[in-house]
Amino acid sequence: MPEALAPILDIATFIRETLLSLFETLGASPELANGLVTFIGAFLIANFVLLILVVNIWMERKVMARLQDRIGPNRVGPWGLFQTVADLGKLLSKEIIIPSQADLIPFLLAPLLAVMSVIGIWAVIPFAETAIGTDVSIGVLYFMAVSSFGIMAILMAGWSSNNKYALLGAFRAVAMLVSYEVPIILTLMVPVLLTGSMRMNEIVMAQNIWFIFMVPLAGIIFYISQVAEVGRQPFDLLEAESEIVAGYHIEYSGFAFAIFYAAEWAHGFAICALFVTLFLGGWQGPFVDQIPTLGFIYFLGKTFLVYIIQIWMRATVPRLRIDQIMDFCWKLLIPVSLALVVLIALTEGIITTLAEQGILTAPFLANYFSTATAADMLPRTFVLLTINAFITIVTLFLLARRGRAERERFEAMRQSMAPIEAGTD
Amino acid sequence: MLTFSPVSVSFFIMALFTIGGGLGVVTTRNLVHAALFLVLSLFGIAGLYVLLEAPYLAVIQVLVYVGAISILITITVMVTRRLMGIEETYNRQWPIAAIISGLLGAGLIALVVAQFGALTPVADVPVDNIEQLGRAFVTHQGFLLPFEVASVLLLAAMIGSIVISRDV
Amino acid sequence: MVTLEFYLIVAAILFSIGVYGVLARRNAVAILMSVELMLNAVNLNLVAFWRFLAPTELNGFVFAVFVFAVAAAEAAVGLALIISIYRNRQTVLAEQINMLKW
Amino acid sequence: MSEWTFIALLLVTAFIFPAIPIVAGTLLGPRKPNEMKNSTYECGVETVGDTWVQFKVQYYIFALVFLVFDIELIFLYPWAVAYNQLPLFGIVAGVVFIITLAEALVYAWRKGALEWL
Repeated sequence: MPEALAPILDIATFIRETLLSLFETLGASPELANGLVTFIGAFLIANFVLLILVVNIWMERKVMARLQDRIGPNRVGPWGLFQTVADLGKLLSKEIIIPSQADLIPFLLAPLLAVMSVIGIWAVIPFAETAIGTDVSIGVLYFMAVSSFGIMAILMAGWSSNNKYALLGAFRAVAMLVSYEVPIILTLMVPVLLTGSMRMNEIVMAQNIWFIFMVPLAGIIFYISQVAEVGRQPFDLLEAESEIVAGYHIEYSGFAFAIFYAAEWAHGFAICALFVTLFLGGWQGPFVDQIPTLGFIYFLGKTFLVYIIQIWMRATVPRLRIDQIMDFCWKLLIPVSLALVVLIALTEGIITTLAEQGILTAPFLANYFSTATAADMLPRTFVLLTINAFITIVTLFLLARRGRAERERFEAMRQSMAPIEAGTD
Repeated sequence: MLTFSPVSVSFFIMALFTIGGGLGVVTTRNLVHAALFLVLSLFGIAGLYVLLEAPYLAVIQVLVYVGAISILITITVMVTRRLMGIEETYNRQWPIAAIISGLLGAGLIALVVAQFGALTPVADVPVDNIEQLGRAFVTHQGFLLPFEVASVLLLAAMIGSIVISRDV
Repeated sequence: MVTLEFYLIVAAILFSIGVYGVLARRNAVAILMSVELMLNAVNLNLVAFWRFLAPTELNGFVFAVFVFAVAAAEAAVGLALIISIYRNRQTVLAEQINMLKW
Repeated sequence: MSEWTFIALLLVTAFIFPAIPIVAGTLLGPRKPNEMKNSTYECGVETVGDTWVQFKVQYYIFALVFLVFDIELIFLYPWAVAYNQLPLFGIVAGVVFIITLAEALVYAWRKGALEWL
């Protein structure tokens, strides 16, 4: 690698080192310089999350409009790009109404907690090999922990508004979010099983074959559950306008409302980043080991692509009823993910034991768990895909049988009702 | 002894969260506020776990307490809400309780200071701590029996509480 | 450097706060919250001892992990009991729950 | 430890960032309270007392099952990290753990505790 190109090839390391040496020449002790650089990093990430929101909201409105055969915002700035900024300006100038019976401190604390829980997620997401906020050893669990503050925020908001609709909305939201956390816990275990580490960067580095191609079922369940966790369509009954007006943030106005809104949108983008990191190879892509800066492009490109899928889902799938949402989680996603984890563990345990005993002898079984190259991962991919296919087929078969039984029950009911209906006419 | 450093400053902030939250739990009259103070206190403890170089426990503390138990408590408060007035929350023996717990606290602190003066860590925490933990959970020499018993305990707890809370 | 005694002092204070809450509060949910505080104080103690006295061994760490499981089970059953009592007796005040049978 | 400095700084920043416009909004923004505006929004009808809606136990049961799975995670994630080096016995031990908890799920399902009524 030519020396002169180094800053461009690995821009994150370059900036960090430059800043470090700058602070040290200014007379800061190494610890202080390190602390300052850490602070700048944190500040940059927080800003990134809030700034990309402008793009996100604009993109969402544009894509939605195209899907519905409209043009979308096109007045403020080129292609309506500054529409969100204008909206923000408007919201800033509005009054923050505090209902007279509200519980003031939780009422104002709730939106802050909601934003904190979302921005906190980004601390462990690797943008490129060298550009990760912090690679804690328990990264995967860390983001689960941080997002649990979001649930707390919703409860606080619903309770402190002193409004029946808000409380009802908050409780529905909590029941739903808590339920969908279970499949997330279970499917998140699959990348950890495959990698043998909870560090985000190691999970990315292990994906010479993207995990979505090894365990598609886990990836899909993870994504669906995360979309539910954000409360986006089709899982948006947290704010079902026709039933509970606006859900837990009904009493919020002005910028306090804008912050809730921002938290929801930022969460929607954050889960795309998570999904990309855990299942779509994160910053992995061609030539990325020579030019780490490319990682940014791959990562953001994939994330925006996944985000578009999310918008697409929003535009096409109708809202579910709460009992359907609960049934979908508890009676489909959780059993399937449990079966997936159990089957993967059992099958791989048996295969590796047989290989150790010398009963199964194939050259590739020697380093079955290796993730060093794509070729090393092929046998494992084959095994895992077989398991996935098996579970999918069994699930579809059971669903079909269930559906047939339901239909027959319904038909029988209609048959027995028929004479009564005829009589009343 | 205590010197001024980022670690000691964050220790004091977290200790403040913990103890302040704890005081809030036992003194506030509003039960939902008490639950929120509980969250603050337990979050402070999570911070202390980080300072004790047990980030795994810290994360679990947040997940289990902030994410699950405090929600369970809040839901219970809401479900049993009708009689939950703002009126007095202490029983008649609160002065005695204050004296007893004050004495207990003073005794414990005296004991701690006398017995475990300025101890510093004897070694560093191994890097592959969690991996060791995972291996220890499933080996005979390790904690296989407690591990499986824990799952039975959780099963029993869940079945028990479903039965108890659902009976009409 | 923060030495062991500071952690232990924090734990001791938290534990006595919990004791006070258990003795002085009337509401069963509040009592349960105080018990939760006491459990956490003990757990903090365990982790502090583990970190300062035997960080290379797993025992203290594992003990703390199991305390989590037990605390969760306790909270689940305890709150379920409170809900059940509330449905049967319409009260959650500890001194009114004094019959052994109803 | 330094990796947690970053997280602490990020969380504090994330907390302060939205706090600034809220404080600015309450101080600088328009502030014309009136009784009607500050009343609770209940489709025009005045709220009586606190929001003392009685909630169903169903909410509690969902949170309860979630709690059990949350605890499961404490034990299973270390197992998953060590998974690559475990003998068959160790893997089966973990699977037994999962199946024991799946029984809890089956019980709740059979008892109808997972139905949303």
